Amino acid sequence: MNLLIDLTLLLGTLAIALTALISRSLFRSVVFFILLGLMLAIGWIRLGAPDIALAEAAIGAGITGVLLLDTLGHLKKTGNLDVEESSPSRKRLVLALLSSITLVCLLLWAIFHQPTPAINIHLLVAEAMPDSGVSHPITAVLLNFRSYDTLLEVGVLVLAVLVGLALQTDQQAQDSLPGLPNPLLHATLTLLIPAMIITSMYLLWAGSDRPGGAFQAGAMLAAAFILLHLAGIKLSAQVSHRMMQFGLLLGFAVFLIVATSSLLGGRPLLAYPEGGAGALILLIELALTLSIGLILLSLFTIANSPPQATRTGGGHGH
Amino acid sequence: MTLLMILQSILLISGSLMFLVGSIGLVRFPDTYTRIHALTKADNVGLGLIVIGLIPASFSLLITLKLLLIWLLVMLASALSGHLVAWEARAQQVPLASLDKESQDESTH
Amino acid sequence: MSMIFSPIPWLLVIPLAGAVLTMLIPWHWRSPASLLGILTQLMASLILWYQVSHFGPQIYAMADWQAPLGIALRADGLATLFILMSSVIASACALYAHVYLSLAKRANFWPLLWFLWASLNGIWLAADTFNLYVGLELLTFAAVGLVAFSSDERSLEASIRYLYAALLGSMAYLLGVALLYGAQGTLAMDSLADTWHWGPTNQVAVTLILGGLLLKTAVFPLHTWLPPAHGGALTPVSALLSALVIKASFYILLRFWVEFGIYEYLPSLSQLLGALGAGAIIWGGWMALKQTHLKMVVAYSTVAQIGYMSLIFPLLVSDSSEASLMAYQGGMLMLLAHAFAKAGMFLAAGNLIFCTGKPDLQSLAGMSRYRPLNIFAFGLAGVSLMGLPPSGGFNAKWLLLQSSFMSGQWWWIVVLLIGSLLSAAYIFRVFAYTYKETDRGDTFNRPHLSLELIALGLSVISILWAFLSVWPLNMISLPGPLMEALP
Amino acid sequence: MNWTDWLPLAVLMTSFLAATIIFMLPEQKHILRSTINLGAACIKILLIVFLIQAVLQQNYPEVRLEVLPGLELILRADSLAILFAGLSSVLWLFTTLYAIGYLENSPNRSRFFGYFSLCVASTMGISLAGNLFTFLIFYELLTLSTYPLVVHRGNAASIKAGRSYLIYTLTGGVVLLLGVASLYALGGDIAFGDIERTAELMAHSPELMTLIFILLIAGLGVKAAIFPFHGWLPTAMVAPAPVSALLHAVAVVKAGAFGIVRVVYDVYGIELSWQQGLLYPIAIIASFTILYGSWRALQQIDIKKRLAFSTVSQVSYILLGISLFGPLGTIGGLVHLLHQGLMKVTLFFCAGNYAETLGIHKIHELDGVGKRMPMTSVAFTIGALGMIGLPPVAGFISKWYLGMGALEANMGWVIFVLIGSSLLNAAYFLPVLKRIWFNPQQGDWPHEAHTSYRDAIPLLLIPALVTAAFSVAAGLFASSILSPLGWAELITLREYLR
Amino acid sequence: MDTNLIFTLCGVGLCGLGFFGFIYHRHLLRRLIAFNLIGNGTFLIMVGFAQRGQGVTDHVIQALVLTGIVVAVAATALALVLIRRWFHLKGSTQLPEDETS
Repeated sequence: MNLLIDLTLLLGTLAIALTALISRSLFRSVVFFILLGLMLAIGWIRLGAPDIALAEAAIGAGITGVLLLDTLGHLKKTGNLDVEESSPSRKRLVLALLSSITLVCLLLWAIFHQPTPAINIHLLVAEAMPDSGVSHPITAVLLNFRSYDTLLEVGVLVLAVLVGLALQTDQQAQDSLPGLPNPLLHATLTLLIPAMIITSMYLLWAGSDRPGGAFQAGAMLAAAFILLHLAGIKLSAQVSHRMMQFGLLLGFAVFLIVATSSLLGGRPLLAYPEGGAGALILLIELALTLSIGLILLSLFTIANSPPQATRTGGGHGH
Repeated sequence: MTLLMILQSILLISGSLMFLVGSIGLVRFPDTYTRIHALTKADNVGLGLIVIGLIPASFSLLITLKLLLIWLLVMLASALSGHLVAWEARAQQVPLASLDKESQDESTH
Repeated sequence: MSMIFSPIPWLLVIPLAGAVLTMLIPWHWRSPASLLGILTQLMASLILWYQVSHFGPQIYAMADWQAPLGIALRADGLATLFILMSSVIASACALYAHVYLSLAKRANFWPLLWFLWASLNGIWLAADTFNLYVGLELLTFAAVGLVAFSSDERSLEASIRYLYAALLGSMAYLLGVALLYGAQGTLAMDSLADTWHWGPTNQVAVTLILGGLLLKTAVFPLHTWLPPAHGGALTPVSALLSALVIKASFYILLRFWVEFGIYEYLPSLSQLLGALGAGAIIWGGWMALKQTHLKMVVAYSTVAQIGYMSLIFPLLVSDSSEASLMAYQGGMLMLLAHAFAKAGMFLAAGNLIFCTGKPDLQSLAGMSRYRPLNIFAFGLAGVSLMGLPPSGGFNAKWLLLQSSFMSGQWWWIVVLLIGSLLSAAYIFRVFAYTYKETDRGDTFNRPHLSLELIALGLSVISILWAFLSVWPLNMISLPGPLMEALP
Repeated sequence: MNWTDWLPLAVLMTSFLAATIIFMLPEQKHILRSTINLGAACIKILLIVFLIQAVLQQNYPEVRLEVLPGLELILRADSLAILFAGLSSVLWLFTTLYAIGYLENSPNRSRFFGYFSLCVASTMGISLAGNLFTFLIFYELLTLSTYPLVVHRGNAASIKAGRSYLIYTLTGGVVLLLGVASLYALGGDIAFGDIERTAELMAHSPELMTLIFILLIAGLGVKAAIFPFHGWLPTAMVAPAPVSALLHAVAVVKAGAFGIVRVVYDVYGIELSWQQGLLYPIAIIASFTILYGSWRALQQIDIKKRLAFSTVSQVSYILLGISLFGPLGTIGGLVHLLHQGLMKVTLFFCAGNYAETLGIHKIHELDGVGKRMPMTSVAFTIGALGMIGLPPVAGFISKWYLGMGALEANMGWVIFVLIGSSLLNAAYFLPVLKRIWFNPQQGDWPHEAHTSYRDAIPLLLIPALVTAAFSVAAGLFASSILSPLGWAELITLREYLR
Repeated sequence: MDTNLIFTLCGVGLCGLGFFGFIYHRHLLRRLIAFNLIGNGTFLIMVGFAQRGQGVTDHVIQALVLTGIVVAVAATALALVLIRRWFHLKGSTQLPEDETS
């Protein structure tokens, strides 16, 4: 029975992916791509990875999907959606086919000759769990054992926003998208948004012993923000630019401060003090959730806002 | 197989059927407004049946509440999105499918 | 030695904190704060150099979890040298940018630079395959951001091309890492090396990792994204990209190549990499010769120089351990000399373009007469790139030549020598333009003296390596995982 | 370490520092620049005098720096090094004087004198190099620092000449690099004079060592302008006269010839080279180049071009001397290294004077110039007669020793080469002299400069006269130990006939 | 055939499809979608392959995939910012062909 489900998922996923790739209509491609994310979320459950399923649904399908759809809308508005694409050449087709077939063959060869791993890292995880300050192993890995990776990863998120912001000249770039002045929408949102925020906090809280955590919670928060944004309630208009920036950086900064404070105590970077791990992880996650929510929102609004006027000059200025 | 399980099965199957019906409606109905109708109605009922069918499997109050909450939220969301789509469609003056055309469609069957 | 005195965490924390701070504080405070940060970075690098050369390599367990559960950082001789190198060059480029960019541009430049710097230090020190992935992504984003910085059409196109290539490269790398993890259950480089098992899985993993890194390093024929990105960016950015950023993926490639013993197991692959290097030398040199824009000449020269560095891969494979050591030393010296020379050359080229106001070679006429300091800086860097003595480039080429002789791979000698002639051709072509006399008189702009001096300083260092090469070579030959894995 | 050990480095650094300072000087500071130039030249001569003293006492100052593991940069003053360094430093002084006069009121002097000093610094490095690696470094540095001098004028012709110069010399450099690198790969760091080591290698792998020998000579032969590789020299004539003087008389061609001397005597050893039959081909190529250069010189109508082909021919005398196994041949070759330098620099100075003062570039324009510019013409005559080999000018001594050396080495045919070339020399110089002194002036001078002097201005005239005087003195006082001949004998006795 | 293997194979398929699309297409958005397919495939392989080897649920690799997903969304967003500026400036949805290759 399970095999059947797995196989169905396998075939379904591949079929959807193929459609997303070769569909003539770009809109259809994007929709199928989002659909793929949802299929994969089920797949992740099957793989025993509910955390990833949550993240995939919220971030992979949700945020990425919204970003792509929004870009499509932009293209449509500027009349570029239906611009006839110069169709790829035959040479390209052959090249693409050959290389992807090679890749698949290589991967299959590799996968069917998998040796037994010499190191069983889950044993090490199990052994170290009591000292990690949390009871959910994934949170332990993300925010304790391999917290350095996570620190850099949050850096990547901040950096993406930073690059986006750097490309805007006008600091208060006005949003081109008018909100929907629909009374029912606003009324429902007043109900939905608190529910979303509560869910987000729940996900965050659950992260210490169950699937959930800062990233999923942050994505949830971002979804709420984006909904508000689409409804015409601009967060950037509500708070000052400065506050917004502060919020964006809060998670990274708190993480960094906690990381560095251990140095001052004579311990390695990112090492939590005896017994304080749980509390500090929660603190970091709380800050991260807010920041990730804002970062994902900003990524959406930056892509959304009208680009600056074209300037050709270099950056030389004395 | 207990009676409860039979009941559950019936509920789940009919829920799935409702989804199927909704999907067929989505494909078959002639215009935006009728499609919304098919989608939201059928899906809400389908989800409701499935949720009810799943409740006895847990025997836990918390999970029961969660399942009901899910149903509630999805209903809210689909009602809202259905409304928004229709609203936007009307704003853009998407035409209604004419009755004639509908009858023609039916007659071809 | 207590942990608190180790500069390793500070080498990461300071740039990351610098990035956060420079995003938050007002515009006109960003430069002073950054200059302070640069000073501390230089100091931290020097302390690390002192510690490593006196007390030997350091292992640093992040968050107090030992690898393979946690993430370890390693500062061996090679890593330390690279940290010093990137500190000096990044500082120079930062100072240059401080003068070169307008206040508004500068405000956004600083956080990007700090992220770039953090990721570079992270990569030099990393000893964990997945950590390297995150580091590479951080580096890519910062670099793409810097390329797109001037936000005109050309740089935008270049940055998109760059981003797509880099993303594909990282994904291939990650796929390789996934296979390695599946086969061996660990991500830490040391434990991977200890439990290495040459099965199909590892072979495919290595292929993917190599492919990804070659793409990111812009090894011929995967180099097409590089010239527009490096040639189209703002001058200090071009310098950073060519001098440091491409070195990061090359560095990882080298570490994998040696520490996992790839060169022993797949000798034919090493010849293939060498052949790609040869292709890069010749194609890059030829394309540089055909360019009409100054910065594109310099950018294509980077393609060719990457080729020289790739010759290290076949030359490491040798019966004679002396030849292998020489290849390693020669390759690293080449990388070091190129970093300084290319940074100096890009900055000098930027100055020249600022002087003439036009990016093409034709308008350089009269430069040698009116702006001799810039031409001199360009020339000194050129000497090192051509591999003419006295320069670091020559010493490196000498070592590679010696290594080729000793390992009997004479065909690389031919490549090296043809490459030298080609690079001489495209560099002297630029010179010929600058020596042309014009009758328009001195109507050129005059860059700030500090801009000229920074370019000159970097070029002079690339020359000085001719006399100081023993020092970096001893440094990289300090015992460490890489040295132990050499034959 | 003895204080004299620092002398070689000091000799190198004087011109190097002068170059650095001159680069930094603003264009207008002419007097300061000239002072630095001349001061450095004088200091260098003084330092060379100290070195001569040390070498006479059998003390060979030496500095070393490890640049790569197991590879050293060696600066060492042995007697051969002093020979070349002495020549260069003396000629540098006079060429500098001449150049100051020549470039008066022309632009880009800061750049010119900077590279000029750098050029001399590299020549010093070449002469004082203590192993092939060091030699190679300065040899390439010389290429680099002469390029800006060749293209100095910045017109299309000079840029084209610069390109051809680079193509020849850089390719030569690559061949030389290949030779040196393979020698080092085979035998490690071999200091000059360590010929036992080479003998071992030769015994071990004779074919490879022969191949390396060919590579080295071919690489060096480009700069020494031996027959198939001489093409760059006449083209490079577009450069200003002081550059031609320096390039042809001293720096570049001599660096090549000097390198061949080093390879034959100090790397392979003259006996080994002779035994392996490596010298005979050199003798043949040198003889051919001598005749060919003279033949081509005869066909030129441009003064500087004729002088350039004369150089092609004359430098091969040095190679001929080297290839004659025996003390007399060696002495002949070495002494010609100096003599040719003195005489040819005189000739180029004079050619420059004619061009600067009267705008004369072609030979037929020289008619009657002897009356207008008698002093310059006297100097020119001395140089020309020396080239032909008439006593008492120095050229005679070289040819005499070469002839004796040929007999000693049982290569009698070389005598015929010498006679033939002397005849050709006479054929292309005597008509020129006849035009200068005996033909009447034909119309106006092409482009007469307006100065208060009848002859060339003193800054141009004096260097020419002094070098002419040196050429004669080198012949007249040949028996002194400090004369070129005396020093060449000293070298031969001390180093090569142990 | 266990679940891990099936999803690993699913990952291989996605990687292959994505790689094909990334090379074949010239439209920047399509290439971005293709990149995301490769990404998703890679994540599936990471977890599926590792868990197949380890034989149990592997939390370390799951945590890494979480990191990977976040990085991928950041990359997508960054690419979209650039692409939209490119659309705006050039009115084109693809990059010009290379003159050189």
